Amino acid sequence: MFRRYLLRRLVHVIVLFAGISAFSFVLLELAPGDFLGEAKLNPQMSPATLAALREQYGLNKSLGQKYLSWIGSAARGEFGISFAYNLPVSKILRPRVSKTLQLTLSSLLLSWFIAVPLGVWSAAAHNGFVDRAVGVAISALLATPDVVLACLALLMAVRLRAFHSANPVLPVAVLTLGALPILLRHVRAALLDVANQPFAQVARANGISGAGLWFGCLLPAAVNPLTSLFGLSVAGLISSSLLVEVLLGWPGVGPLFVEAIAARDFYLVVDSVMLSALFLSGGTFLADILLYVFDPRIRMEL
Amino acid sequence: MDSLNSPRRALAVHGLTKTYHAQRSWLSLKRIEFNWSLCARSKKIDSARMSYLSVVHALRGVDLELPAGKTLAIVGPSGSGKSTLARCIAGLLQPTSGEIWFGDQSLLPARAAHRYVQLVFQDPGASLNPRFTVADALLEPLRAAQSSTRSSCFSVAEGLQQVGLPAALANRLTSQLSGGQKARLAVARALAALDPDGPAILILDESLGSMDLCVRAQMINLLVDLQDQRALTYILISHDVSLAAHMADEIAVMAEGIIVKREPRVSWTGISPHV
Amino acid sequence: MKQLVLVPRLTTTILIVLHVTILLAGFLAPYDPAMQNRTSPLLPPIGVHFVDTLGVFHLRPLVRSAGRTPDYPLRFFVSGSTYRFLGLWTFRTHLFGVEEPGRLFLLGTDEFGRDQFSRILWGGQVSLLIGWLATLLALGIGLALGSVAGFFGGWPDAAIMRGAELFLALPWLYLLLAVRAFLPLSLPPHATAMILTVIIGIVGWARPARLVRGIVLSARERDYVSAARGFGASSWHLLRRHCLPETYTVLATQATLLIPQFMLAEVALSFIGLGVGEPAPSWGNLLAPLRQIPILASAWWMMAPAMLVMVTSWCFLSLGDVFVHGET
Amino acid sequence: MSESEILLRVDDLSVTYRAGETYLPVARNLSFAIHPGEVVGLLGESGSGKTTTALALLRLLPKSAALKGRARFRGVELMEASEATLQKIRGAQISFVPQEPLLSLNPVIRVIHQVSAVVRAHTRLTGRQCRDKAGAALEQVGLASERLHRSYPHQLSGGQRQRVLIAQAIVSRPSLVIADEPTGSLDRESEQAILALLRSLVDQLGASLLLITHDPSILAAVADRVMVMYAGRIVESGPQAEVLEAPLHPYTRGLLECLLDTAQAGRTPDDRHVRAIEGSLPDFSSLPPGCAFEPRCQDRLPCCREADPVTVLSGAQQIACFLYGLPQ
Repeated sequence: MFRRYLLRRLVHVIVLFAGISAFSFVLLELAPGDFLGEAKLNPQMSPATLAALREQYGLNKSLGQKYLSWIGSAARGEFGISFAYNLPVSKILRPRVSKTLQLTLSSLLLSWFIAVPLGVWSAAAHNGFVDRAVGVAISALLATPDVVLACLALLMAVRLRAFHSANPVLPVAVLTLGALPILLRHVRAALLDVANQPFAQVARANGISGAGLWFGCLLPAAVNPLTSLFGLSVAGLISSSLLVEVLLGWPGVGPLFVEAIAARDFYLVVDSVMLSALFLSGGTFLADILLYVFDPRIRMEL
Repeated sequence: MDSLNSPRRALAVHGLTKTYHAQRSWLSLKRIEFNWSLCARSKKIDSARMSYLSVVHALRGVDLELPAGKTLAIVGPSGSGKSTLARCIAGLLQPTSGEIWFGDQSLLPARAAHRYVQLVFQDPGASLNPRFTVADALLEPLRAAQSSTRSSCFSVAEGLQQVGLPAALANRLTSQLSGGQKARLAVARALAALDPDGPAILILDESLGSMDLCVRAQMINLLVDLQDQRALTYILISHDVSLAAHMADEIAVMAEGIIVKREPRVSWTGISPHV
Repeated sequence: MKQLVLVPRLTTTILIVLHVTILLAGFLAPYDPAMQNRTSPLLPPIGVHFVDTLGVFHLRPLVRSAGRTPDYPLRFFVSGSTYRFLGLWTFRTHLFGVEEPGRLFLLGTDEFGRDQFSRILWGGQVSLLIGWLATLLALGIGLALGSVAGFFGGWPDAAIMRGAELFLALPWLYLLLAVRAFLPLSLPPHATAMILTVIIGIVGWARPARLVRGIVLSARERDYVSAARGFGASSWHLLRRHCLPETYTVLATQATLLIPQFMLAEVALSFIGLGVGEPAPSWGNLLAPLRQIPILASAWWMMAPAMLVMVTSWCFLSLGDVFVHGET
Repeated sequence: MSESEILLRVDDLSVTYRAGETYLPVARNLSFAIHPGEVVGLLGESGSGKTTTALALLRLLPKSAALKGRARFRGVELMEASEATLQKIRGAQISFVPQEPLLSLNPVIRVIHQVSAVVRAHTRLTGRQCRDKAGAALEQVGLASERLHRSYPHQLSGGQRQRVLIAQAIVSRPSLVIADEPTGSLDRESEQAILALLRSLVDQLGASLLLITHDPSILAAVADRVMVMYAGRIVESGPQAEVLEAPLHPYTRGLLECLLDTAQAGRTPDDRHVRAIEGSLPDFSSLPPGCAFEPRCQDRLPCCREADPVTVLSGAQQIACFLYGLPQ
């Protein structure tokens, strides 16, 4: 039963990936100008060498041929050749992927391990002092754009000179603070929604209270809405990780992606987009597994 | 059983079948985003269990005849197809096969059915949009059917008075009414949708089931009076046999999608309430 | 409930005041946003004082001049650089100003010596416009596609939801940049602003569409919709009278979430250098120089737009809270 | 029944809901007593305040409800008890069987664990011992098979879910069980089975049962004493035989006449009208000054309109109606 569920979700993700790759190929193909755009203006570059370069980079192949050649090279594990670096894209991306994963995974775990207990606690102390304090903190943090957080972190780094760019603490802190408010707000809302259900009142009437009620009875029932939130938070994290990497100079996929866009490095852009989608699909896949494990109604459905 | 084929045969149903196929393409796994507030309001969790089975034969060939002005009660355990039959006759569900005749007019396809047959739902409160005022709810059938002729001569006050509701309720929200008032408004709305002068059928799908005793008693009296005034034909769906024995001229028993027994009321008074 | 009623009145007044000032940017801003003063880049804010360099108190506020030249009294309703109001009428009067060669930089200047205070006001027009229009676009598409998918089901539902999944499978900033790369990098600023709005709106339709679909799907199952079908109501009648009204509160809540989120999207794009191009002022453009550490460390007044963005976002978000509480 | 033997004495209990400016006196000056091992039926239409009374005893009403009066249970004053003492009483000494079996069980936890959670809340036993006690309780209510114990609520039928709720209520051997319409949403067969089960369990435990329902025919088989409630007041109470066979209060009489089998007696076969009480329940926000039933009462007296009747003793029954004692 579980295997069938995994198989279906896997097929779903693969179909999704085919869609994304086609989508980004078509999108970037339509982009006016290409890698050799600037080279044309360069007076020393003779038209002949220009044409040879275009041929070598395969820029004048039709969209279909490009897509097929890309899939061919993907099968070989190269995922296309980057024009700027003249290297297979996979070689360029591998070190950067581990850097980005290091950032996103740690801030994902950190933000969830803070958000769930604090969210449950503030829901339990509904309208108490704690709840109001958390509420004010949430709305203040929520209104602060990641950009500003990154700048403040940068300022602190400069002033204290303690953090050189290889130290992940600062980016992780910025990412976690960026993701925390949305999670806290959703966890609290989901818990309050469950706490108003009839079975919560019956549990109270049976004398179940405190941690046993909130963590033993209400939190498992709130898992379903929270797992769809998990996918959302992964998407948010990846986006803000791009920003934070660019601003704090963290050598992840982000800066490479922005650079590739400016340079119109076709395959590098496509692969970065695919990579970000891979992270996100991994997150939603994990969310589906969590849902399967925690919500018996889903298990029974198959 | 000569009393049945009186000259004006109101309703005739022949060989009615209805099968549900639960299609589930293996690719699109429905992500069950469980929203608590929606689920609590819908309260129809049990019907969801039916979707686990791949093919459900709700009706397996029902034949039915009902003279005008009479009341037929259909009883049977839950899942015997009573509601499905009611919804097919009322035009809310398209049967897989079979015919439904009202006098000499066929009610299939279901477009024209609403002028001759109306259904009052199990929970009258849920069949009224909480955002509507009482007047909106009452006028909706006329507005929906865009029959400007009838809506001009229909007065809300008279429609409410016909079911014993004070005209002052007209601009209150339907959610502010009590259980009994909602049931009366649902009946008034059904009457507004029917042809004022022609013969008509009102189907009560377990509408009296979950009511308080007094409210139900008042509703029974209202329905009996209406039947005398407007020569209505009732189909009463219920799992409560004592209610059926009291209200109906005839009682039909359904099980697994077909009518297994059908006798006039007089022969039912003696037996115990269990089917 | 008393405490809740207070918050929205406070936030709505702030928002209205903010929107009016941004609308009257031309009139309130002393200088033209694009006017550069090569002589005074990165000047800290010049204060307005009542006591002049000689220690004499004046009722009329004045700007102290550096050393020799006399102080410059503040004039009101001065005629200065021309500007267009709503792009229709051109005016010359500004609310306040100082005669030449005095300079009034309430919030200092940026690295090209342009008056930050004026640029913030004019920049607000671009950022708020992007926020509002992109939200309207996203919610419009979301409502249309969501209700069609939710109400009719079958293949339109499958097609629209697969499309939404495609958009939701990509982190929004990667998708935004990929789509932004679709554009030639050098475009006139106002054209980029308009195209950015369309892109951000198009990228953001998936989430509202799914929410609307969920609501319309559950509304469609309600008894009062089956009853209305029983009266021979058309699909449009059912959708308009029963299903859509259920979505309005959710759309309002989404709007209060999306407007700040789309404004911040523009700020993020500008930070990466793919936002509204120079020299057009937008809150993103104003914050972009902060990427260079020397400016970040020294020019503290350059953070002013960030404060404004935060206040605006906070007001929109707390409005959203009221809807959510109002709902439950 | 001497004073010391009373399990629960309620004196002048009133519950008033505050919705904005309107006050809803849902329960007004309730006074009754429950003796150990006694089955007391609380009969009333929906909206007469019976569920509110039950929840008031367990102090589970929302904050918007104001509680007055006293309820003494085995030496503990429930209305002043602290939350800590209440938690020890709820589920252990007073337990509650809710109305909606569909929504009253946690859908994501196995039934065996939901029952053992109640045991764990009141004892220091280990997980295994709690599960054994829970298993025993489930067997006691007729769910013997291990497969049922490990199943989830949505896999069980309405009747089985109701049995799980009853198991939760009796697992820590309470001395008072409050059942709010336990058979409300069940069909005929499982209704009789659940009632028989409740009665036998209560006798085995030597506990007393407060059975709340709107259907008098349920009480005929199970209840020792019956209290009839109308618009927040107990209008009549007494032994079940007298109250159901020879009701004194006009409302009780009208209510019992609505029963179909009694209404049928003495009517011509084709006249299907039934005797019913005219009018509808009064609105709590605007209760008439006198007896709440006065507008609908056939044998009303002029004095019924001015004052609220006081409960007087008439034989074994207590009745609040001027027919049985004019005001001094």
